[in-house]
Amino acid sequence: MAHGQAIIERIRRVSAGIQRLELAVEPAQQIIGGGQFFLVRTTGTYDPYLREAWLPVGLRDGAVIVERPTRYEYAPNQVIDVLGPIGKPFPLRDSTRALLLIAYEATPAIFLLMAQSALARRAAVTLVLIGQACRYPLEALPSAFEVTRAEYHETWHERQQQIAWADQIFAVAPPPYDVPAYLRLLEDVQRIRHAMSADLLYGIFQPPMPCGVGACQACLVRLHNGEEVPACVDGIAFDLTRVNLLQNLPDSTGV
Amino acid sequence: MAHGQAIIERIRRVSAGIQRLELAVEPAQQIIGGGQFFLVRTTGTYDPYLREAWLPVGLRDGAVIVERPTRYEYAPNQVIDVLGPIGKPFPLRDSTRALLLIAYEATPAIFLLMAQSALARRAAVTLVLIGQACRYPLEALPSAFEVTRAEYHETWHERQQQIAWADQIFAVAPPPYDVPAYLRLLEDVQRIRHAMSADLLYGIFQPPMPCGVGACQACLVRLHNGEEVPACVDGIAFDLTRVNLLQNLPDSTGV
Amino acid sequence: MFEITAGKSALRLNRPLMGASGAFGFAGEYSKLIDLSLLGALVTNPISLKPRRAANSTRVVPLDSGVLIHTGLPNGGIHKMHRQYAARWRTSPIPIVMHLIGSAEDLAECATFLDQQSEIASIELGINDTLTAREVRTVVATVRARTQLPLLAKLPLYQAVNVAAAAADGGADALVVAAPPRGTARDPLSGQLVGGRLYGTWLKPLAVRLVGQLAPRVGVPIIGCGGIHHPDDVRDFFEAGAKAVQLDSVVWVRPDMVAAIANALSGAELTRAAGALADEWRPYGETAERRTPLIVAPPPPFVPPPPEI
Amino acid sequence: MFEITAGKSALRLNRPLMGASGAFGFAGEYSKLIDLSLLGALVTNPISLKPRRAANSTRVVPLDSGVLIHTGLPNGGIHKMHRQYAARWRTSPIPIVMHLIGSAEDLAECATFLDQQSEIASIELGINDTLTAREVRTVVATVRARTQLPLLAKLPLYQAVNVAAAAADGGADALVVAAPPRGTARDPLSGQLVGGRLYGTWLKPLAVRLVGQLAPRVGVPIIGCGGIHHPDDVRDFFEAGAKAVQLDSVVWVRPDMVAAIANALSGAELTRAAGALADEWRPYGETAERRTPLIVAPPPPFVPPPPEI
Ligand SMILES: Cc1cc2nc3c(=O)[nH]c(=O)nc-3n(C[C@H](O)[C@H](O)[C@H](O)COP(=O)(O)OP(=O)(O)OC[C@H]3O[C@@H](n4cnc5c(N)ncnc54)[C@H](O)[C@@H]3O)c2cc1C
Ligand SMILES: Cc1cc2nc3c(=O)[nH]c(=O)nc-3n(C[C@H](O)[C@H](O)[C@H](O)COP(=O)(O)OP(=O)(O)OC[C@H]3O[C@@H](n4cnc5c(N)ncnc54)[C@H](O)[C@@H]3O)c2cc1C
Ligand SMILES: Cc1cc2nc3c(=O)[nH]c(=O)nc-3n(C[C@H](O)[C@H](O)[C@H](O)COP(=O)(O)O)c2cc1C
Ligand SMILES: Cc1cc2nc3c(=O)[nH]c(=O)nc-3n(C[C@H](O)[C@H](O)[C@H](O)COP(=O)(O)O)c2cc1C
Ligand code: FES
Ligand code: FES
Repeated sequence: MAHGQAIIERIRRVSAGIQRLELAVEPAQQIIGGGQFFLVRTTGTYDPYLREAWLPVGLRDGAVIVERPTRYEYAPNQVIDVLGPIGKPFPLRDSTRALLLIAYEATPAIFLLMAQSALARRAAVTLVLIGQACRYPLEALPSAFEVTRAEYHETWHERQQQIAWADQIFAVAPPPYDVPAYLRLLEDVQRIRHAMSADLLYGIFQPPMPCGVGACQACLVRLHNGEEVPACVDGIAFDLTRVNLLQNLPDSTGV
Repeated sequence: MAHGQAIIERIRRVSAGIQRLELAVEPAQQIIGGGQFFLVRTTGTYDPYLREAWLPVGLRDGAVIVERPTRYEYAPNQVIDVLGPIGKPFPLRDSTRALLLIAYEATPAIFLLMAQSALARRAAVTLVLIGQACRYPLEALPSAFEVTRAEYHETWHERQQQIAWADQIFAVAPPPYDVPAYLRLLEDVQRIRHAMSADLLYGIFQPPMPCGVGACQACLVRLHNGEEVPACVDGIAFDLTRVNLLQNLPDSTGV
Repeated sequence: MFEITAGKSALRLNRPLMGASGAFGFAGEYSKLIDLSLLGALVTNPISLKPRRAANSTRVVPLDSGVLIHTGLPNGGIHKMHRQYAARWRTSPIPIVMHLIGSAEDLAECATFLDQQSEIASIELGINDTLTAREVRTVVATVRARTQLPLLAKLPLYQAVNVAAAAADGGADALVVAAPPRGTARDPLSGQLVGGRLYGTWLKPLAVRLVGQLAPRVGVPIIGCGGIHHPDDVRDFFEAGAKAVQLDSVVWVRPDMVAAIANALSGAELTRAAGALADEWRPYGETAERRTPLIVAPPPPFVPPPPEI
Repeated sequence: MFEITAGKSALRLNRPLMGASGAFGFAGEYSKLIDLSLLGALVTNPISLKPRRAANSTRVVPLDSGVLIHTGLPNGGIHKMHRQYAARWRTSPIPIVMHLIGSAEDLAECATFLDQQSEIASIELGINDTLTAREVRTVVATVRARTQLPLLAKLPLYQAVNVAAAAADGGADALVVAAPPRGTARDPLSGQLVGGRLYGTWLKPLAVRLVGQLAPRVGVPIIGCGGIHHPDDVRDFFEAGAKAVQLDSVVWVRPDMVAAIANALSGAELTRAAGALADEWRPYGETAERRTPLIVAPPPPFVPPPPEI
């Protein structure tokens, strides 16, 4: 975890909607694992006030490659303000030979760094894209991925086999759809895998993060043991059997 | 007076510190006289909240040319939000054959549009640059100008002759130096020109202008007759014999 | 139609939308830029019994968010202002609400005078932020006794919760929540700390909360005011319980937003004209649009651009 | 050295600069990013007698200026928090001030407990914004009776002027002016209006004004708090009468500003290291620097760039 300035060294468009930026970051920020990310300010003002989350998708010679939508404009040599890496690396087990990654309505970019490690260890990686995630461009993914697409969780027809096959499963969905999506997935996994081992199923929790260091208490995730832990420090992936999903459902208290 | 969008069609650097932008403005905004200006928003957010004043220095085929410091970056085809023209054109008399323009610590750009009319009518134009205004680049001025430079009002040695010679005098100084500068100038002109005709000496008042239409009452100038008139509607040039300069001096009330 | 009744008289607004005091001037200052008939009513800049000069130094301090402005509320006094503007008020396409400031006695004298005039549809009292609830009740009741006109009370932000009931008890027919608060900032021109009222988008969440707290508690309609810059902001005020809203500094920074908000309020559908260029389509605000809601945490949902044709 | 004394005990700050409650966490959350010894003291996040769960849905709403945050002030209750953090507080390089919230009875019980502990140098009371002046006096006096520790009272923004004297009378040794106000905004995730505290640069002029109003009136030191994002902001608070300041949300958006402000306060001259690249030189804030003061009216003074070499 460090706070420093980075330079955007290269900008490459990988599809109509996606660009990848090569960032020259501080040395302490070059050590980043899959699942960790940066909180970034690009403006010289306090508008917007909070930082943006930038997702690393690769590493090259000390530079970190992040993925951003093309609707944002960046310039080579632009200096940005970078906080991170935020959170813990995804707990990918050495023994995992079959890795199942699921993106519900979200970019699967957060998985790419971890998936590279898994592929390097000769694991098989299956990526399931659901809803809008289907439109993520194939050319931005490693060719070794097996990719499955579905419009809804319910129309993901291979889910019985794919869930049965996996050694580890990671799912991402954006708030406020994360909890409903994980509830359905957890139910399926419990049904299909009867005796669920710990470390089998992880969900990604991505509330807005004002501080990124566990100080502001704005990103707490409620666990079954009564603890409330900051996603920015203990996450962003949580073993879904440990999370009290129902207590993490948003309420609707008004004014 | 209109509110519309303009397109920055061309950007030309005229010196290391100055660039000129050709703006394609709404038809109603193409009719603009020397001394009038635009209030502009370039950002898509409310940061900064108030508009910037942009000074026209020329007109070409329906486009208005404005001058901006090079430290601001603009892009061709950039769309900006333009309110104006603000204020009244400077009251240049048809009969004026000798025009004296004085810039105290300020860019003389506000004079260029009026000076072009004066030159076209074969008037002689003398420009006096005082203090930092001396660094205004000569290449940005019409070659027909006679230019005098001085570090301070007091070291402007030609002022006796130049003030005696002029049919009309316009002076610009930025707040909060405007009133002190105009007081000294008025004193000199009264001494040199005994019987001062009306319409001889004008000072430019340029307080910040939140609305530009006379509604917010933030830009009032106090006159000797007791009236308080908005600089954005009745200015920005005022006959200095009509302005109660001492009452326009800022006070220093604290918290 | 939004209506505020007071005995036999009533303030009738075609749209629940008003131009706030201090922002729109005394009459038609904005008429070249804005079709003022899109508003339900126009509130004049503050008017006092006796003339007030502009503050010795007018202060406009740009802030990191918004702006500080101190004018001293200059005006020629109610009689001179009435002589000067009566003709314009009479021919105004929308009702004119006069914003009055001063002591209880001054306000009463102004109200007595206005009750004889026909140009003014309603009075809005600027409630000074140093008054206690009891004093607010007295001020409003004193004015109420002198006029048949519908009476609005514009409450100071900090004291709104403390004085709202008193203003209603005193006889206000509606409460405006709230006036912009005062603050202190360093004037870049003089280098001094100076005081003045604060304007900006940040005012909205403060005012919406007060409206939400007061609407269920007071028996008179609440008119929301503060930081409205977008039709969505109006929606928030209405959902919190406001029956109408006032626009203030948005008219300086985005005059076109007034029409956008008015049209949104009448349910007019705003679509891009066939063939219009992207930058000509600005129903409400491509150039100063609100940011995409949020985003600090990864991963962004993948929102691909429309397919290339 | 800034000192707040209370009978025999004292809170001594090497610099008149504190980390505010709610922003810096309970102990060393920021220690990897910030040299906390640059602060004069650290105020913990709010702690209550009994445990409090996180708000049912945590809310972070990005606003056009700043952010709305509602957490519900989760904490394990004073006894559990003490067990969990005592060792870290004891070894802290700077004094720890515990921020307490709750009813008068709860606060008294917490104070009684803390008076037996050695890790905490001072108590800061979070004064609820619904309390009257009389109630504030009672709450502070009740706590004062139970502890020898220096006692700070953090006042709600809107009520600060109304309750400051009461807090001082009740026995507060210093007043913190002010806590961030509450507001209401639409949560982009749920689409609902939600309440929470508001943070941003716009808070500063509001808080500076209150400090300026209160400093001459109350007999205890005032600690300024609200919207500080730059060393110049600290200067404004001091000029208005504050004896110390607290930093809050700036630590989230620009953690490096904490050191910049601390160094500016000690008079440390910050210059660009010989040979440093432009983007490596950031004494306080090239990337989020305040704008050039002003500029709405023409003509700009001509400020030419340094001559080309
Ligand atoms: C199980 C499930 C059920 C769903 N049900 C619904 C439903 O009923 N209705 C519905 O509308 N949607 C639903 N969704 C999600 C929906 O399909 C889209 O993900 C969502 O609408 C985002 O699109 P948007 O343009 O409206 O919002 P956006 O403006 O894209 O914002 C929505 C989210 O996107 C993120 N975001 C946006 N821009 C960025 C950026 N530049 N960088 C980082 N993050 C960014 C934010 O974190 C925010 O949470 C569901 C998703 C799941 C998984
Ligand atoms: C009679 C007289 C006496 C003076 N005495 C003094 C004195 O005693 N001390 C002193 O410091 N100065 C004095 N000045 C003025 C001074 O020399 C400079 O004009 C002033 O300091 C501006 O430089 P700055 O960089 O400090 O301020 P800036 O940041 O340049 O801002 C100062 C003014 O510049 C304008 N401005 C800045 N940037 C822009 C922009 N991008 N676009 C439009 N407007 C802009 C603002 O309106 C503001 O009023 C005096 C001037 C006169 C005429
Ligand atoms: C009822 C009342 C309301 C005021 N409201 C404002 C205001 O909205 N804006 C402002 O700039 N000043 C306001 N002021 C403060 C005056 O501008 C300030 O007191 C004045 O400049 C001081 O001079 P005077 O009291 O001698 O007129 C108000 C004053 C009074 C009495
Ligand atoms: C003394 C006190 C201070 C509070 N301050 C805050 C605060 O600083 N931030 C916040 O988010 N909520 C604050 N709250 C509001 C509580 O978070 C809110 O009332 C809670 O979520 C509702 O649940 P509860 O009252 O059942 O605990 C405060 C509440 C109390 C009693
Ligand atoms: S973002 Fe502040 S605690 Fe996680
Ligand atoms: S700028 Fe508003 S009255 Fe002149």
